Amino acid sequence: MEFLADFFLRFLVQFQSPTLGFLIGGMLIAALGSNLKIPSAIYQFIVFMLLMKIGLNGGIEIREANLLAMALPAFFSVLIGVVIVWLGIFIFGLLPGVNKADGFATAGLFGAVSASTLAVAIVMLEEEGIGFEAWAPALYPFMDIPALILAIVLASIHEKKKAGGSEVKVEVWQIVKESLRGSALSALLLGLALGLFTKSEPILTSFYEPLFRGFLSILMLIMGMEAYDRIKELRSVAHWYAIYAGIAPLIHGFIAFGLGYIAHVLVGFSPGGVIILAVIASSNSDISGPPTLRAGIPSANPSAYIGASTSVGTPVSIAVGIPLFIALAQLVFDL
Amino acid sequence: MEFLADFFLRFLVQFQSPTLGFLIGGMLIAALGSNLKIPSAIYQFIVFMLLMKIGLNGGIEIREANLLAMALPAFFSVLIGVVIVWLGIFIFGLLPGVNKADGFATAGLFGAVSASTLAVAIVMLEEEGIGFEAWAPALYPFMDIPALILAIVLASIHEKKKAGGSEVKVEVWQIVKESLRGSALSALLLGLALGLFTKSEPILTSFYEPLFRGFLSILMLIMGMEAYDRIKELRSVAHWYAIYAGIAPLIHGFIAFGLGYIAHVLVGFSPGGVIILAVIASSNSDISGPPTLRAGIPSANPSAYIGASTSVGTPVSIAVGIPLFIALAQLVFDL
Amino acid sequence: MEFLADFFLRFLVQFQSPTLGFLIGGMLIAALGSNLKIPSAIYQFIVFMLLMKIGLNGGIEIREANLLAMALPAFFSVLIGVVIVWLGIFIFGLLPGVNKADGFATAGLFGAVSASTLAVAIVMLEEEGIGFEAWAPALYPFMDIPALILAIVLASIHEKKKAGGSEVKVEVWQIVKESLRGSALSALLLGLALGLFTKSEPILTSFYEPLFRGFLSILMLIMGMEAYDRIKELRSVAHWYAIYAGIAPLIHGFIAFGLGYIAHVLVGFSPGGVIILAVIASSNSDISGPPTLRAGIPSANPSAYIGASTSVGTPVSIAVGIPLFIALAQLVFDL
Amino acid sequence: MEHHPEDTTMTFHKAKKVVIVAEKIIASKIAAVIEEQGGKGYTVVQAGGKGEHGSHYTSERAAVVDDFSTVRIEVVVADREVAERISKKVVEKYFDKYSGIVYLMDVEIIRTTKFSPKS
Amino acid sequence: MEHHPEDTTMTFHKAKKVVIVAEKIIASKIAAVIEEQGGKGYTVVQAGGKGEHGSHYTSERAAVVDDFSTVRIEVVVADREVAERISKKVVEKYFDKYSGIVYLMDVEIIRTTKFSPKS
Amino acid sequence: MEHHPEDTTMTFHKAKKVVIVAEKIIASKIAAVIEEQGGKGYTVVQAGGKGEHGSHYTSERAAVVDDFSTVRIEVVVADREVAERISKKVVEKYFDKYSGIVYLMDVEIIRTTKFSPKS
Ligand SMILES: Nc1ncnc2c1ncn2[C@@H]1O[C@H](COP(=O)(O)O)[C@@H](O)[C@H]1O
Ligand SMILES: Nc1ncnc2c1ncn2[C@@H]1O[C@H](COP(=O)(O)O)[C@@H](O)[C@H]1O
Ligand SMILES: Nc1ncnc2c1ncn2[C@@H]1O[C@H](COP(=O)(O)O)[C@@H](O)[C@H]1O
Ligand code: NA
Ligand code: NA
Ligand code: NA
Repeated sequence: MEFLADFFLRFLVQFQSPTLGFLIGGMLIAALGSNLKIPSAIYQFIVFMLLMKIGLNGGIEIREANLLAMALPAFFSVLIGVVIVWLGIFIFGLLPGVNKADGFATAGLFGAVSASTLAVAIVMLEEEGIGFEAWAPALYPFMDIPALILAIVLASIHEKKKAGGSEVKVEVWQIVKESLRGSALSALLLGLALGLFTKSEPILTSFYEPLFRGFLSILMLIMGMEAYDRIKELRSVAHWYAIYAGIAPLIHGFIAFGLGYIAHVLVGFSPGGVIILAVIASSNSDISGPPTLRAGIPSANPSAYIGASTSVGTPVSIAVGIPLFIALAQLVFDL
Repeated sequence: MEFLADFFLRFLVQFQSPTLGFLIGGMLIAALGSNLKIPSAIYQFIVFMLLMKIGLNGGIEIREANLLAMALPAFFSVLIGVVIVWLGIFIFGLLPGVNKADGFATAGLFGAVSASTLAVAIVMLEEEGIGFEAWAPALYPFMDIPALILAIVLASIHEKKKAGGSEVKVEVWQIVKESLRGSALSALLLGLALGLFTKSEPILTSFYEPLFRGFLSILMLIMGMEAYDRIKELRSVAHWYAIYAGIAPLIHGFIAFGLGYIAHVLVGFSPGGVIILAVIASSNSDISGPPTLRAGIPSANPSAYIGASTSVGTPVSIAVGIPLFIALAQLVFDL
Repeated sequence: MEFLADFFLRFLVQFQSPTLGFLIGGMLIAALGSNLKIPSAIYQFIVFMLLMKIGLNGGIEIREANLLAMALPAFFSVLIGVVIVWLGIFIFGLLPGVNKADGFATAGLFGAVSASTLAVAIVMLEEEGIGFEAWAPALYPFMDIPALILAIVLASIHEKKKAGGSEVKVEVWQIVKESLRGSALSALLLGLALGLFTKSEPILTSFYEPLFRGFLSILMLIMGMEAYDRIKELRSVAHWYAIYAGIAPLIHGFIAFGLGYIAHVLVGFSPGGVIILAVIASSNSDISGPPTLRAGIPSANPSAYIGASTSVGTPVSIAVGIPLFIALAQLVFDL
Repeated sequence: MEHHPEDTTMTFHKAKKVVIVAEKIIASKIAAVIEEQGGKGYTVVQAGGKGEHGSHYTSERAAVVDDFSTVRIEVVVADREVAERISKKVVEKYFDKYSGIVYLMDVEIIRTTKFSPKS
Repeated sequence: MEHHPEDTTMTFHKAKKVVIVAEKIIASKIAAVIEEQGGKGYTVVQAGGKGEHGSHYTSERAAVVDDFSTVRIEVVVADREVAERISKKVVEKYFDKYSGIVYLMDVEIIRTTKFSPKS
Repeated sequence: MEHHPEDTTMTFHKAKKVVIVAEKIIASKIAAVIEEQGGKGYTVVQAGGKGEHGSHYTSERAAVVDDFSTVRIEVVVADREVAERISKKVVEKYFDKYSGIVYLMDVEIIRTTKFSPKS
């Protein structure tokens, strides 16, 4: 009971967070037909800045971290990515009126990870004063890549079978490369490397860090506007996608929270790390996932999976998921 | 005499203000044929950042403001917007060689408000240490929207009459909506709402505020370059537009200053607020006004009204108007 | 020996500098096929910000500088620009398989100056705590313009002779104007003027300065990516360009260092100033030079000179040249 | 999946293309005219240029009034009638007051159903 | 340099142009098809528009998924055969799954060697 | 204002279009040639592409040397002579040294005066 009260309080308070405020504000002005637009160049730059900051930060702190402790959470990340995709495909298989290919792609997108959602979680944890392992954001690719690969591989097998072919050859390595080359993962990994190998503290604290929250606020505004704009696309497809997108992020987060808890007990994974793990599981890819899936599962209709993710999944995992997992952690770990 | 001396001193000193320096610098390098260009995406982002900062700031401080005090200044703002348009149309009606539609549109543009000029005024007041009501920048739409509506409505009536039609139906609500949806007003109002309803102080002070003056300097550079570039367009139309654009901003500012003074006496409107009111009256719309008028009075020639505003009106209201109204306030209110 | 040891130490340490790290990181991710891209608008804005900062800074400090002291270094700058171009043309004349026009253009580009390399040098000197004359960055145009003019004039004479014409008329003044109007020099000179004539300290310290290093890091990333991307173009032309581009920057730097030393002895030119002089000589133009040469020597193949400069010359002058000249100065001037 | 039996029979059919250059500000209205008159799709690119009414910049460079830059819209239709209707309607409705041009061209298409009104 | 003896003999030759509007994500694959089928060059512009599969925004405005905006590719070839091969191959390989259109046009060129396969 | 008596008589007239793809750096010179030879207007779009002289990126992505990206210029003229003159002049003056292509197309226009030299 106390947990529920705590959660609702936190939930209500979070609506006063400017981060969420900008997200909702973006939806609102889009709904009111505003002509405000943030140019594409600015959006791309903001995403770069956020990921570079997360990467540099991680890289700098990883220097003195015990990376062995990362093994189990990394393994769990892979596991979660795989489970989410299986689960998604299974669920969509049960639903009527859902195109097979669309189901594979949507499951893959929800198994993959959103850099923006991760950035919001980091800000929220900082605001709450909850620490986490410096390498926790680096769990991102461990969940993202297996999820995308699995979804594409299964879709290809399915397609081949349907076409009557017998031998199935999917270029897994190709998908891994594509993922790592995507603009989001590239920026994150480049930041990690620069943080690890160069004396980048001054540039991090004087440039990337002070701009982080501000740029995140603008990113939320953009995502809010886009969430609204894509609702009509979502309407043109089966409503199952919207329902899945509203519930799955929370279930995925809970699964990850559970595994994170096990890692806490076994190898001392921090409460903040558990929250990060839950959030990345709960998140669904917005930058790199869609083009990878469009290329990998071309027969899937992008309106279905992008609409579900942008208009429902991401707002839910940011506005409901993050405060929920923080409240849960405060209860469980007695923070 | 002392007032004149004070004004000229202030006027000369202001040429050392970097804000004005960037404006003049922009004109100069455009005149010298420089290839320097600030990309469109950056310009749009800068305008967004400035308006968001003004909005957030206003929203935060309005929380504990007595909004009743805003009633009279807001009413005066509407009145000023209407008077400027009537006056403009009357003047252009007297001038030979001026196309009717062009006169309506120019009057409307000079009745409307420039967000950039408002931003300069805010910086100048801060530099002079003159305070103003937090809600003063929110007077903007109260003057802007009625001016645009009146100009478009009168132009439509005129057109209909000319075409021999009898019943005149102008969609006023449509124009109001268009204005509020324009990128400038959207950003300002969104900022106000976020400032009012979210805990946005940290993001304001850590991000939007520190970048304000710097971005304003770049905006001035862009406006200076554009002012020069459009002079040749202005030359292609009757020179009355240039003459109007050189004088009207100051007259409009004086009218507003007078009404602001009355509000000072009646409801204690602050001297800084009076200056803001004079500056927004003196300013002429650069971002939202032109497209609204292009759509609303399609038969007017954009070279006439945009040339007059960009090349003459805005430089005059920034470089002459603002220091003039500050000097006047210092004399009148004995600051 | 001690010098060599010192240099190698410094050289190795510099690989930990984030500035160089971003350059190498950019090459690396381009080589790995990353899809990360920094939008063109951001690149143009960053270049503007860096040059405006250098200009404002120079302008502010020049106010109380003794400009007479600038005479000799400025004269040497002109001399160096001219010598580099003559030398380059002489060398390319000896090499087999090198198109004449390409040789002129490449020599001109390496005589001209890179604003980005200059920005890196300024940051490195600040990090090392080595002071320099405020006007030192203003030596840029004294070397840049004569080099471009000479290369274009000589190429035109050569072309005319080949075509059998006798009278040769090259519009030198046209080339000077084109150079000064280029976006890089415009921004630098505008900054200088604003720094000199307006009270721009607050805006410099609150906006342009804090963003300087951060933006430089992103510029290095862009230049690294572009360096890699253009290697294949370079491969399509004679390999002499690459060899020249690898060696010439260091030779040019040494020549300038020698002349700078003479200026040190004669008029007290500071050690930091000598380093700046060596770096601008070592640098090769990346922003304004290429379009000026494309217009001035249209028969030259841009892949030759741009490839040589972007893929080899600039990385060498930044990663090898700058630490080399700093180490040399520390030895020579006993810093 | 690589080979379709009907590929060998892919043939080209005569069709018409309408090209419209107009101010960005009326782009959505022109799109409405296109759909209204039976166009099934259109392609838009950002443009600049010069004409009777002076220069229009491309929106690449900062311009205080971005909305006055132009767009180039092209519509491919299977039926000449539809092309003519679109052209005339646009000229009639907008080009006495707004800048712009319209012209028609001959094209050859493969998949005719993509370019015919939903009948 | 201003005057070439052959200028007076510059004549125009019939040739074909293929226009392809497609999702940016497959642009490089389409470029490969063009080169494979004998196209010697192509011009690409960023586009937006509307068709069967809904609207595609231009990439000017921030869109979380930029790669789904479209490009307009045009290829001029001296030989009708090549133009037809490119068109058919693109339709066959991509347009059952990806959005897009292809059409052909007549053009006249001066320098024919620029548009003929390297034979 | 919605109805013009001459609408019903709007007819289409044969005309020519010149398309030029060239380096941005000479765009303004090409515009001068167009006006000099009698073109009354032109439309420019930012382009990228590939040809004999390698790839040109679109200016969307940061390139240290932006001026080498290309533009696509199109000019509609009522008179075939003018179109030919523009094409030849551009090829003659620029295309031995700069990258680029030119081609002509047939178009049909409504308002012929917009496309005829101010005579
Ligand atoms: N003759 C022409 N050829 C190609 N484009 C043209 C021509 N005339 C006008 N345009 C385009 O149409 C726009 C508006 O033309 P106008 O209404 O004549 O000012 C110009 O900015 C050009 O982009
Ligand atoms: N009839 C048409 N005329 C011109 N462009 C079209 C047409 N139909 C489709 N397109 C373009 O092709 C893209 C994809 O079309 P679709 O596959 O029909 O969705 C659209 O976004 C348009 O840019
Ligand atoms: N065959 C072609 N079809 C369409 N565009 C071409 C063709 N050849 C060249 N281009 C365009 O013209 C530009 C310069 O061509 P080039 O001079 O051949 O390098 C290229 O970047 C392309 O945009
Ligand atoms: Na996920
Ligand atoms: Na006004
Ligand atoms: Na040099």
